[in-house]
Amino acid sequence: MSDRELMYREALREALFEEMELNDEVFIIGEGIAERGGSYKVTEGLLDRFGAGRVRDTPISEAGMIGVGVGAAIAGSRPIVEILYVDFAMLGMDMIVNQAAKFRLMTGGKGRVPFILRTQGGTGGGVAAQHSQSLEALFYHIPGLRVVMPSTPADAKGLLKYALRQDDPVMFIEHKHLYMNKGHVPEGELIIEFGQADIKREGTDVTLIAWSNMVPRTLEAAEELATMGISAEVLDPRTLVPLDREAILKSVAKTNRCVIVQEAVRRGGIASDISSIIQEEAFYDLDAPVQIVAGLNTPIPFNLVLEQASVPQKDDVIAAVQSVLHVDTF
Amino acid sequence: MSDRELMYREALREALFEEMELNDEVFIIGEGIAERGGSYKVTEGLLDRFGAGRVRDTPISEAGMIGVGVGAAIAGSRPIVEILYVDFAMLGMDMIVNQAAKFRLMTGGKGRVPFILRTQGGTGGGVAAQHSQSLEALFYHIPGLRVVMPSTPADAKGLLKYALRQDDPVMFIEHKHLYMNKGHVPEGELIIEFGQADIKREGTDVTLIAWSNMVPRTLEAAEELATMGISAEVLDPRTLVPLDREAILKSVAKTNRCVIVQEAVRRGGIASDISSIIQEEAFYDLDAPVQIVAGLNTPIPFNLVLEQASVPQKDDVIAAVQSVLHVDTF
Amino acid sequence: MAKTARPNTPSKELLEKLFTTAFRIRNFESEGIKLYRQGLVRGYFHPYLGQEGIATGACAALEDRDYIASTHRGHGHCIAQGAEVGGMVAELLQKETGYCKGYGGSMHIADISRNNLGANGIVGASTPLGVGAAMASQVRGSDAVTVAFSTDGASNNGTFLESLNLAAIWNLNFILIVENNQYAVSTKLEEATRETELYKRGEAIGVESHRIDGNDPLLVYETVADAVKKCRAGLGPILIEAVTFRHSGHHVNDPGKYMPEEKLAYYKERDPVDRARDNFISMGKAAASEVEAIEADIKAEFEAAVDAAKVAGEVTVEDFQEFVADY
Amino acid sequence: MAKTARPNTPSKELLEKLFTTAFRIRNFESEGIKLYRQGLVRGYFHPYLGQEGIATGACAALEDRDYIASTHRGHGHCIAQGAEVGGMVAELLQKETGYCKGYGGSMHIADISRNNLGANGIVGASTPLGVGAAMASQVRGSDAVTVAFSTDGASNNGTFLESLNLAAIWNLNFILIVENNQYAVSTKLEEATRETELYKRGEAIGVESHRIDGNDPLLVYETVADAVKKCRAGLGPILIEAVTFRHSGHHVNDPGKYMPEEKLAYYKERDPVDRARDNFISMGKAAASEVEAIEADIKAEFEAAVDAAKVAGEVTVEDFQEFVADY
Ligand SMILES: Cc1ncc(C[n+]2csc(CCOP(=O)(O)OP(=O)(O)O)c2C)c(N)n1
Ligand SMILES: Cc1ncc(C[n+]2csc(CCOP(=O)(O)OP(=O)(O)O)c2C)c(N)n1
Ligand SMILES: [Mg+2]
Ligand SMILES: [Mg+2]
Repeated sequence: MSDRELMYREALREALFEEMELNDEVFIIGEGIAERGGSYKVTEGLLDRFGAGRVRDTPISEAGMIGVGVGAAIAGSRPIVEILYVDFAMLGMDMIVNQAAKFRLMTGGKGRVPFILRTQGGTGGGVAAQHSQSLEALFYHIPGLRVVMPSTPADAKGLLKYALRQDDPVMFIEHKHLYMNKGHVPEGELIIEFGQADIKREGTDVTLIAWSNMVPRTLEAAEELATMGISAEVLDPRTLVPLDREAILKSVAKTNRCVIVQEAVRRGGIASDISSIIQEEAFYDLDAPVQIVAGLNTPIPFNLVLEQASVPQKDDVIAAVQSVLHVDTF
Repeated sequence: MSDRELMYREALREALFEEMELNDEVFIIGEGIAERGGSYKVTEGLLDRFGAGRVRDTPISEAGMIGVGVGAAIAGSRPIVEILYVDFAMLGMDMIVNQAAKFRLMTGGKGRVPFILRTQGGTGGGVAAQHSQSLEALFYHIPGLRVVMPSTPADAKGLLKYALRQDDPVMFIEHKHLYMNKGHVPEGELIIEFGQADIKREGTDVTLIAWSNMVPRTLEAAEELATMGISAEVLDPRTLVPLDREAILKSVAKTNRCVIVQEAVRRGGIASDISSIIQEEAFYDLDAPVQIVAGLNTPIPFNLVLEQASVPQKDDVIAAVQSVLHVDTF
Repeated sequence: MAKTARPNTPSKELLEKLFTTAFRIRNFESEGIKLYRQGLVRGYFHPYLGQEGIATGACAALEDRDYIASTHRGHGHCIAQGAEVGGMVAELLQKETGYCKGYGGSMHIADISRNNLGANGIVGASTPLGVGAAMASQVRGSDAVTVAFSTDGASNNGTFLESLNLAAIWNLNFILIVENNQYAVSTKLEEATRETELYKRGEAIGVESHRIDGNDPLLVYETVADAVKKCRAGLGPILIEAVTFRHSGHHVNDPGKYMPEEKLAYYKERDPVDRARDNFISMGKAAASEVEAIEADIKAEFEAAVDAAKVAGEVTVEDFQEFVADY
Repeated sequence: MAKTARPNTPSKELLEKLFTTAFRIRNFESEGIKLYRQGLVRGYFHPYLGQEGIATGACAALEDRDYIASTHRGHGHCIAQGAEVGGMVAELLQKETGYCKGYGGSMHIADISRNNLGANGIVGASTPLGVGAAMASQVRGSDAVTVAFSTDGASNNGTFLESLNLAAIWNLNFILIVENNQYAVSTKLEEATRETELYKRGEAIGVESHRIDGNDPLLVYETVADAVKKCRAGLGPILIEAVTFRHSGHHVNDPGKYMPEEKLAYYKERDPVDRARDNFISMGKAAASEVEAIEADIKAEFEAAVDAAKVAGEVTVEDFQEFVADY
């Protein structure tokens, strides 16, 4: 029982089933999510179980869909709007930035917006510049939003369930590469509060911070580093907002070295922000500068070789770790 | 003659007049920019001089306006789209992020997008959460865009003229507080290339990096610091993309201490990125951690006292400088 | 598609309500502008002067469970939906006792407790937000109706098409009121679109749509009441284009010189507050003394609100920092 | 508002062009799908099978100076606008010799040199981009026309309203062709909107609008030719809703089970490529041998393109890094 393995997408679906069962205010809308069950099959079966009132297909109207979700949340529902690719969230950016994120403050706290935007991002399989972006940094910079990026099936389930029980707008960003990944998901209630990083692997020589699809990749790098006698700790913040600063600073205080691995482009990414926090608050803990391994500053090209060259690979992580470990011998 | 003083808005207008005179492909559209001359009078007189073909008022259709500008640029024009508040650029975010920024790469370099989005941001006078944002970090994170934020009349003129002669999409972000500021603008041709920081004040003890409306505020702080015997260098990158990393690293190598002053909220701002660059590339030059003075992580409230408390003030800069100067005595 | 027939004789109670609301809005705006000129109100202030008939008539047709969504010109909607002038004045004066603790101001004013989704600084935002509230009602099996107040300017924005279309395919209890005051700041509607009869955009996507005189509070009431009835019977959404005109510039500091004098005179002749008063007197057989008493009460209420707001507590930076600690 | 009258007898040259283009698209898609199934093409591939009549007819009505803007289903537009199959196949195969150096792929394919603003992965984007090109032409005093190909799905997106309205107020030389294939992936148009006659949305904002059979290449040609003439005379923009149907699923890997068989059969009976061929033979008096020669040439051209692409140079990471150095 406790060895139950689920795919990431199955874990998400389970969270949706459980929460929709518990709370009639939860509903979900999106393109092709009802009859077709969604492009990644996350919403399969929901229509049959909860009916066409609470599970609805939409036209291609991202701004409208997001706006409707935000309005419904203000009116007390717990809507989930699925946007096929995070790239398309740009069409509803006004509703995210100027409405969802602002409403609570603009009403002096009297209004809340328990709205969830579920989407997926990242590179994969040559879907090119408009379907491959990692845009979490855009939401991270907007106060009032929560930014959640689970890397494992269990995290996906627990965080989605928590998202549906708290009162602020959540950008829940999945990754196209993770849906088929399997992992242990305990039976029964599983709720993961926001703001709690998870140490995916313990280590003593260097802290590797990664989220979403970079977590499995970084864990692979850590395995290989282990064979080289390097003990890497892998920390997954799981939620970027709120960010578990304490866990990060604690790990860095232990290892004195840090590499941040991010699929998004280097310039202006969340890694830069985490790096700036570490150096402001743990400057004297550091034996080497924090290194960032991130995407190239480029839109993602179609060509698969270039696509791969545009985002961090296992070897990039290993090279960065070697560099922070040897840097003080320069 | 060489002592000629212009207001920021006059300098912008002069740039527009000169470039529209020189190049028939330059045109400008926006809400109330033609007959009314624009909310900040930047476009006053353009309609009379260049006619209704090249100076057009638009309906309230931000996404459409930006899209039309991008399409016109692809077709070889040099359009300027004025968006009243940078906050409203969120309505056209898809066209900025998924079209303007991507087109050159998606066409293998065969297409270019010499599109300019002129807008203004920042706090001022209680215009509240949806009219006060500093959103440059969002554009900074999207490869393919140029991000320009002049702080003086001369920079405004020279950079806008350069923007109209290069071939990539430019987010040209003015500040509502700067339009009436006066400054020296030389007669005759004035072109400022992108990627060249300007040292607005020389100093030896600490490097202060600031842009847009934070430049005059930081200069005031520097003056006051001077009376306390502290020599602050004030560096204005002027263009955030491309960023003059060399100038920044050179200044920090000289002063060994750095404070970055940013009106935008702290989390995920450009200051974090600059900080991460400095610590990655100049770790051993630093005698103290880079400090960031930035906006609170909050939407801007209406109340004027709170508005002021939400963004960096002169005293915040002074306090930060004192802290980086004394920090190594801890 | 103008509606003209008067289905029932209106009750005196209704006529009194319409007049009271219209006058309360008129007084709030005229006096509010004075406060602005005294420097007591900052930021933007878009007066609803001249358009009072629309909010007044529409909200009178709603029940407590119904929702509204409002615009940047939102004081009138807020008042018509039952907000108290005290909380509104305090909000404009940035006080802690304001509806939004002074964090919102004119452009975001709302009494959330009265199912008002708020004024909004983004032109066009009221429509999707309102459709969202209507969707929430439908999902929870309520027959509550949502009225989104919107504008001629917003009709050229993509949100108009997207959200009204969503309301249509889902048969939501949603009423979109397009307040066509014929201008967006200084831009004439004829310059913003070829087809200035905006209700046609509803028809083109299969939505029952009407165009009415927005300066007639009773007609607005009747049209909206009818639309509410249809919505509750599952026949929503419905679009109502209410033609009107501002009595002043776009915002307090706009002299509005671009507005032709004859046109202004024409609409002032059809002043919605005067009409509400006339109706109250003629159809409601109200005595002059009744009218005077109402007006006096409303004026006193406003003055009391100002007095209270002036001495109300200031918000503090410490409270604010605590408020945003989890941002 | 369907158009039916045939104004002139079409020339053999025109009929040959229509057939050649339609067949080239058909062959490109059928053979391209095979390459996809062999694993030689990656990413998305949205076949234009069944819709060839629209791009074929429309682009035949354009001059060299005119522009087009295209969709995610863009191979047909690219071919009809004169792109060479060699550069297109190479693009799909991610080769340096591709029109976009292999950086773009199917969803961004374009021969920019032929005034094609490109295929686009964002549904709805072709309309504003196309209006922009039309605006550029107007500003520079050119009478060039821009045709934006768009979709039924995009008609429910805000860009539709905003950009067509801009084209209208500025009388741009802009033609919006809504390819109504009645589906957006598996979502039926009737589920996406109440009013499935999409041309009415153009009329509602004062734009001359037509609805025609998109499977009739000659009718498409005539309608677009007429619209082009009107545009050049200052009477633009014009909307043309061209009704059609896909012959396959939404993309290569979609079996399209949701498409009713009878409907598919109905439209296959009205196959645009067959019609172009029939017209060429019957109206153009083309001999069977002429037709065969054209088909054989087109097939050979495609095969040569595949052979060339297979041996063409690979893009290198070094070149790419240099390309993006200033990003
Ligand atoms: C999306 C957006 N664009 C521009 C503005 C700036 N703006 C504020 S009010 C206004 C005019 C609005 O006209 P209309 O929508 O007709 O409403 P009215 O002011 O006439 O009530 C404009 C352009 C805005 N607030 N939001
Ligand atoms: C803005 C946006 N939303 C969603 C998608 C995902 N998507 C790609 S094609 C498609 C269906 C498009 O249908 P339609 O617009 O009718 O064009 P068709 O595929 O029928 O040619 C969808 C939903 C997208 N590419 N862009
Ligand atoms: Mg108006
Ligand atoms: Mg379709």
